[in-house]
Amino acid sequence: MSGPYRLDGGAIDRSRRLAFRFDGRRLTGYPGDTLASALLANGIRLVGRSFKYHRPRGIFTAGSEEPSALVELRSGAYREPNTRATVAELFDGLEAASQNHLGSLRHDLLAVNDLLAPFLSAGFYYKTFMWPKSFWERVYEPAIRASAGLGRLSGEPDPDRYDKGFLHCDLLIIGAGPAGLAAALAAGRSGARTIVADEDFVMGGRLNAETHEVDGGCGTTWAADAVRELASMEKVRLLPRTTVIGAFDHGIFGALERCTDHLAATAGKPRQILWRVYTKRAILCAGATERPIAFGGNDRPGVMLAGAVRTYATRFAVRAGQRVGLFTNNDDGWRTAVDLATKGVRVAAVIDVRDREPVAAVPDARVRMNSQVTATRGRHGLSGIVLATGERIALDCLAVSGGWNPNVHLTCHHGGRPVWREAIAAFVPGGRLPGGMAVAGAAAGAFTTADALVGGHRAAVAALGELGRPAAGGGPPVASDEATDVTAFWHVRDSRGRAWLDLQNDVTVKDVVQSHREGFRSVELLKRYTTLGMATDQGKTANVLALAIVAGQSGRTIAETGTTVFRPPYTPVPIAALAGRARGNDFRPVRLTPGHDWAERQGAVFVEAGMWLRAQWFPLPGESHWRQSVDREVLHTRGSVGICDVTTLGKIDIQGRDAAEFLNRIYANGFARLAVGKVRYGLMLREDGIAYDDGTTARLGDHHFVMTTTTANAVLVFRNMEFARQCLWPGLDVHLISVTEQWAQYAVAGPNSRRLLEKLVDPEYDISNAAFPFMACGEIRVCGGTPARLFRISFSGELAYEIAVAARYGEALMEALMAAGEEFDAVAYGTEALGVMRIEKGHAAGNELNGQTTARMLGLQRMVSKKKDCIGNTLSERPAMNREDGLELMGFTPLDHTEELTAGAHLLALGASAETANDEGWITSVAYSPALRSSVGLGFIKEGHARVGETVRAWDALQGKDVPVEIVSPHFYDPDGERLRV
Amino acid sequence: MRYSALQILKEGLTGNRGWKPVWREPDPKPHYDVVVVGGGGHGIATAYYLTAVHGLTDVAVLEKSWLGSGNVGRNTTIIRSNYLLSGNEPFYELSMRLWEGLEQEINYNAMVSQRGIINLYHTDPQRDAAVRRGNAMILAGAGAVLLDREALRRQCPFLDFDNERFPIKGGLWQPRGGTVRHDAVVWGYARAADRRGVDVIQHCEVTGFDIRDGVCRGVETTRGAIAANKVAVCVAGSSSRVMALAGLRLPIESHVLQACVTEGLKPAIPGVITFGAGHFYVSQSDKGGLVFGGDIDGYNTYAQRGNLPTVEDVCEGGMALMPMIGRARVLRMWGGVVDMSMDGSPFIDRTPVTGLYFSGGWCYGGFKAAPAGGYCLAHLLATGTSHPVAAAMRLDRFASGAVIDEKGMGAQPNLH
Amino acid sequence: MIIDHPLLGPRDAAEFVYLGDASLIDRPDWQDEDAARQFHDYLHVRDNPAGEHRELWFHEHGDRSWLVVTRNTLTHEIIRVELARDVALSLGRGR
Amino acid sequence: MSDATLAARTPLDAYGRTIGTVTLAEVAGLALVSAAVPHDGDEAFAAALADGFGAVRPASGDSATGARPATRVLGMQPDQVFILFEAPDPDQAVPTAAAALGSAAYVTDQSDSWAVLRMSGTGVRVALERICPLDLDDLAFPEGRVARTVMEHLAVMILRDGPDSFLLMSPRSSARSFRHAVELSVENVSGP
Repeated sequence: MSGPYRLDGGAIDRSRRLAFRFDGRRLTGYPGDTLASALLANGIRLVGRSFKYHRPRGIFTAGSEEPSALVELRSGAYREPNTRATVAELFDGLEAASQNHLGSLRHDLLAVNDLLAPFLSAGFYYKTFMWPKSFWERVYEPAIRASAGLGRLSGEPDPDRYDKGFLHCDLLIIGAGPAGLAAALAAGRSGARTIVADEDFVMGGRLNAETHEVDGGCGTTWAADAVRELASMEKVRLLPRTTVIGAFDHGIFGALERCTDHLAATAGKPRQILWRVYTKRAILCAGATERPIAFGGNDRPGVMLAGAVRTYATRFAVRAGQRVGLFTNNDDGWRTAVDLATKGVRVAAVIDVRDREPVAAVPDARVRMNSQVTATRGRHGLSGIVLATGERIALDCLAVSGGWNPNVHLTCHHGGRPVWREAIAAFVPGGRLPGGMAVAGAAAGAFTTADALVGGHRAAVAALGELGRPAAGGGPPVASDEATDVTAFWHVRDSRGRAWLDLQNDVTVKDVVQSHREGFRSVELLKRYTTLGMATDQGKTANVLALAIVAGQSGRTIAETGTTVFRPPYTPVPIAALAGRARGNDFRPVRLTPGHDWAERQGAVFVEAGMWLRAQWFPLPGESHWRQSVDREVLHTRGSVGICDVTTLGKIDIQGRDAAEFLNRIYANGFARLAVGKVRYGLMLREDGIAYDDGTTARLGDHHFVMTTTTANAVLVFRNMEFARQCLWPGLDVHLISVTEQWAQYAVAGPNSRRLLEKLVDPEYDISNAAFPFMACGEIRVCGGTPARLFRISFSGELAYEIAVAARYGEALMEALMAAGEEFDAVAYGTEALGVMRIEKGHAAGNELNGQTTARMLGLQRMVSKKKDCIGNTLSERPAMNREDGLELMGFTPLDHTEELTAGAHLLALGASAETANDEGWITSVAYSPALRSSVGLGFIKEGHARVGETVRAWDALQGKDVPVEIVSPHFYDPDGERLRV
Repeated sequence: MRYSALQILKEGLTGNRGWKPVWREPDPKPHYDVVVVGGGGHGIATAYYLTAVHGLTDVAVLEKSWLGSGNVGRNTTIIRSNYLLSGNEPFYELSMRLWEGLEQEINYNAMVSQRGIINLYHTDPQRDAAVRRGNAMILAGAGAVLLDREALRRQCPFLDFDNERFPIKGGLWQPRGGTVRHDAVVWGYARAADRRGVDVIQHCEVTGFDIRDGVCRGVETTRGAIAANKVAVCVAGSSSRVMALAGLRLPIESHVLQACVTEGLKPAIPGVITFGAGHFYVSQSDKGGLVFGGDIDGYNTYAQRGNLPTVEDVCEGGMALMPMIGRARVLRMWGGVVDMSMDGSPFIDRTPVTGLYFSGGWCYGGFKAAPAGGYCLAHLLATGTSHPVAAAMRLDRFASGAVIDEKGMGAQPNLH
Repeated sequence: MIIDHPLLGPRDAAEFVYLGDASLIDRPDWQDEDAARQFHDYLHVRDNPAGEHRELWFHEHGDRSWLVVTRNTLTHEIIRVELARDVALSLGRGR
Repeated sequence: MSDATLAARTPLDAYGRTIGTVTLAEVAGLALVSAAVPHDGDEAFAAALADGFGAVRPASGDSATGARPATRVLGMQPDQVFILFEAPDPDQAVPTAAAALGSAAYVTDQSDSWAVLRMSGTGVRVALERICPLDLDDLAFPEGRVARTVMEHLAVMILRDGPDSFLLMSPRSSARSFRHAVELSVENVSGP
């Protein structure tokens, strides 16, 4: 024993003391303590403030249902708000602070709210704060927000690591109390793959908190033995400190394992793991949660659940008070009095609402049958109670038991609604359980240890039977039945003062009555109007009580009144745990081209393009602005030769006897008669007729094509082509495989591109203009025998090629190209220069192909063949997509060439007012054209081609610009395409 | 009873015993001028504007469950008018203006809180799209501000600007965007409509339509037949099911949109923030919970629940964007069934059945649209013509090709 | 969710990409007289049942099979999984 | 003509590392060729596979070993297998497969498309538990079983090639993210 609040015994390790701090006070406890038990052991009862009225709050429970004892745990970036002290394992150096107060915990200035309580009743805020109008956001709301909320985030990035994982089993057992352990033993002994998850750090459930006997011995010892046996089984996995948070479809459960929360530091390992557990069967053995009784002043620190008081005494060897009283409507409550008295705790009174003989003898206690508590005394903690008779009893702890509610939450995650069982005055699991789930023990309403053991065993045997696995021999463990008789009793009507239902959100019986009076009669409306059950405990201790009050108000039964809906998670889960590793650089994979390291060595600036990193430009020493680099890359390419990594384009290998016919249906334009050795530009429509992707496809053989797609749409195009192949035309012999990763591909563009390539291409291949004209392709060899593919295509408008080699040679080819290009002053160019040149040429790209544009808008309507079936051609003929006054892709140049255009500017007629009705289009892409020495833009404008030469406004009020622009052809540079055919 | 601070004072001093029911609980009459099916945000707002704007009082709203039990009771409460296309933007701007005067008009504090909404961008193409959108908003009178990194940093210093994967380049800010206490919207409209004589009838499910010779003459319900001159259906989430009772098929799929709320926290996030490179948006409620969500699960469903991978994906986005929220705990995750239309935009239109009107296809944006949705449907019901800002929201637009496809995803509902 | 792939056994739905109503297999004939109307209905108008729904899923992170999954949209229970190619062939789709 | 020859580089630069009881090693020198079976060509393909590689055609999700050195045929898709074999000259991957299979299959080189990592050691399954959604239990995923799945947003082909050995293949472009994801999984489960 140590200190006035410690008892003998308990499951704590007295060989070692743990130092911790609460609100700066240095305190000690033992391994095996929770923060709550350690606080109680130090005589601390006031630990926080309630949400609305800032009333003093203490420790109410001994489990995860705790509504009151919430603290900020740890410090700095590790600070963790709203941590339930009742489940926080004590460790050496633990720091905790109370929360939700202005000033000190004892002298919270916001406690003034409590004095205003008459004006802050249910829904008061819906009825006021409306005048003056502007005051809501400036005055009222900030005040409400500052007062509400509970703990504080640190404001700093969470410094811990998190992980996820996947587990597979025949049988998941949720909860390792008597039912769960009995089930686990049956399953484990049969050899089934079994997982046992329990939220506590010691398995055993109530057996650790009670003085029950199992198999003729101590229940706690039996539990420890069972856990030891299970741990030795190869096919059984025990997951302590693991809460099953939700039941999802098809037997998948989410579970949160707290790996290091009981340690001072994580040692670099994940703090928590989110498990996805794939099960064939699951048995819910989640136990039950005790509920209170509503009476005047029942929120004072020192008023606790009876089972919790018992747990603190038995498991943690802590007396919750020096003079404890009991207020109950059931036999189980008496157990607390008996157990406490046995341990030498002074039980001053037992008050039972039932009119009957006392259930047990409690030495020295005032026993009051057919009696009720109407009020409490005390300021920051309980000092006494008042009975209906006027009798006053001095107490510093009142243990309250209103009966037990089965923890049915997970049974409801698929829409099941619990059903009322009058005999135990509680809801038990109803229909529509998640598939494969059974319920056993107290969670099923079997409240005695004997029933729990038998129920768990039977449920496991039944589940094993369904899986075709015979259970090993042996029956369930044996225990005797305890008395659990209960008489439904919810609310002391003669209460003086407010009677609390939801301790955290400050919802009282009066609030429920008032909201019913105002018409919020459905339980869901009641919840939403009063906020009952919306606190961090989701009403685990409050809801049933409130339902009973509502039922009383409406004259309906509790069964008719029904419950609100339980949703995941069972207990709150950190966002970081749900995110796992995915943050920072690990948020998504990075895709790099084979030439990436080379580009990095050149000092390239990279840009994200989907998952890819692409070189945006290659700054040279002395270039201080990105435009200098980009202009140089463009001018060099147009003047001589440039090389650009285009590996990221999607590439699809298409083979089969019907490959040509297949492509003919995939592309809007014809491909059936493309000659071997030729490339063709292709436009793809969605079935709704919208242009969604473009690219080139080369015919390498009669039955062999290779397609390129845009970087962004590579995956989508492949998916759609597989759909067409498998679902639309399964009779065509065509086969697809992605080769995006297989080939490193470079554009070599500019008047010297052929001369450069001729230096690398093996001599037996003739790539002269005559032998290898514009839109030719072929399989060649380079650098002395390395296989390559060469395509004479051009996105820049220059004489240009794309050359591809197997990815392993990608970096080496880039180096070889640059080395061979030295004599031509070859440049590497990035995506910016690529963009400039394509805009100068009027080629549509992502900003134009944004899923909203038709072939007609792009000026490509003649490509949509009317002579064949292809995806999208029928619906592309819908009238609104072919309006004469429709949008058309045009070029735009500022009248004043020193002005810069901006993408996203809208186009308005000169003199038209800026309103939606006058909106004529918008600028899609802009670039500074070094060739034209002007900013140029592409954009869509109504009836564009008919308006060439007209001046309109490029109106960008967002960036304060309004630029007169001339409508011109979108082909700014070499409009007749002479340069690419030389 | 008019709500005011004075009334609260008076009631507070007399034990709050004098509060009156916010609405009557009438039995349905045999005939109404207009029957509105669906007691959610849109249905109730429609009834309210029928009375308040058009003077029609012989109106009933039929709700199969409790009032506001559909999507108005399970959304993330965001209001905004930051749309791109002319078929949408003026409509949502009308809605925003109605929000701005709502509380004084209906004498109910729905906590319309214009804290602003920021859509982040991470790439140049996203920036270009944001500029186009921002200008479309300014053209429609909605207002928009382009924030560069530094301006953004002043508002939201906690963002991971230099996220190693998708650095933040800036954001498009609509200062007038914000949040509203969602349940209060339906309560406030219902109270105001009730006071003007509308019968708000809960627990009355429509089981069929009385259609003769192509004309809808009323509805059959679990509480008997109710005749009506006009019937309007506003049952987003159940549109296909209810309209099938009238023999109509719709360009709509039903999907589940999940959302999460954390435990209450002291103020940490000022307005609404959406991540441009992941699936995540967040705001903080007046109670202190971080309210967040992302994309729909992506498969057809009528179950009001989703699956874990979507929640994980959303939280991944959250941690990539603002890693300071890691230790905030998700308290509750829930799902609502949404009407996903074929172009991601809604319908407010008459149907091929004379006298039967339809509002639906709100995708996951129905909440913010409730005032304008009600206003425009009331306009159509009362005048027989579409309100100009809703004129494009026609059921036949897929036949004509005049689609309103904000995201450019085409006829694949789960991508909108 | 878990989809019991007819060739591979149970696989997490996260490996799949959802498309929608399996009627998308029944692509109309472009040369029919009322092809425009047929294509409109084919692409846009869905039954969207609350109950059994035949729908297309693509095993993108798996064997690249398109599957027709019959699933109850009220309970998410999966009743049947077929290779979409087999379904298409059985519907008479060919070349 | 240039006298430069092109040097090859593997996706993970011959990476190898042992963490605790798990060894990670890039596997190089293997050719990987996809072979698609023409419509109505199943018999011809089976014959060609037997002749050319000495292997039987595996069902999807299974693999078969062949007569050529280190040959393993992986059943990846209903009408497509991947053939993994030792190839001293990687440029000969497709010619070798094409010569062996003739017109019985459409072959495509995949050798450079995938980073190949062998993960072996007693702790291998515990580490994979953190990223692999598949059940890798002996009964569910015995030796020779192969699957394509997704781990940490990455496509992965996984082949069990020993009691405590798995061959993992993931796209080349994201090989470094893949290596990191696997490394982290091992680190997270290994001793302090």
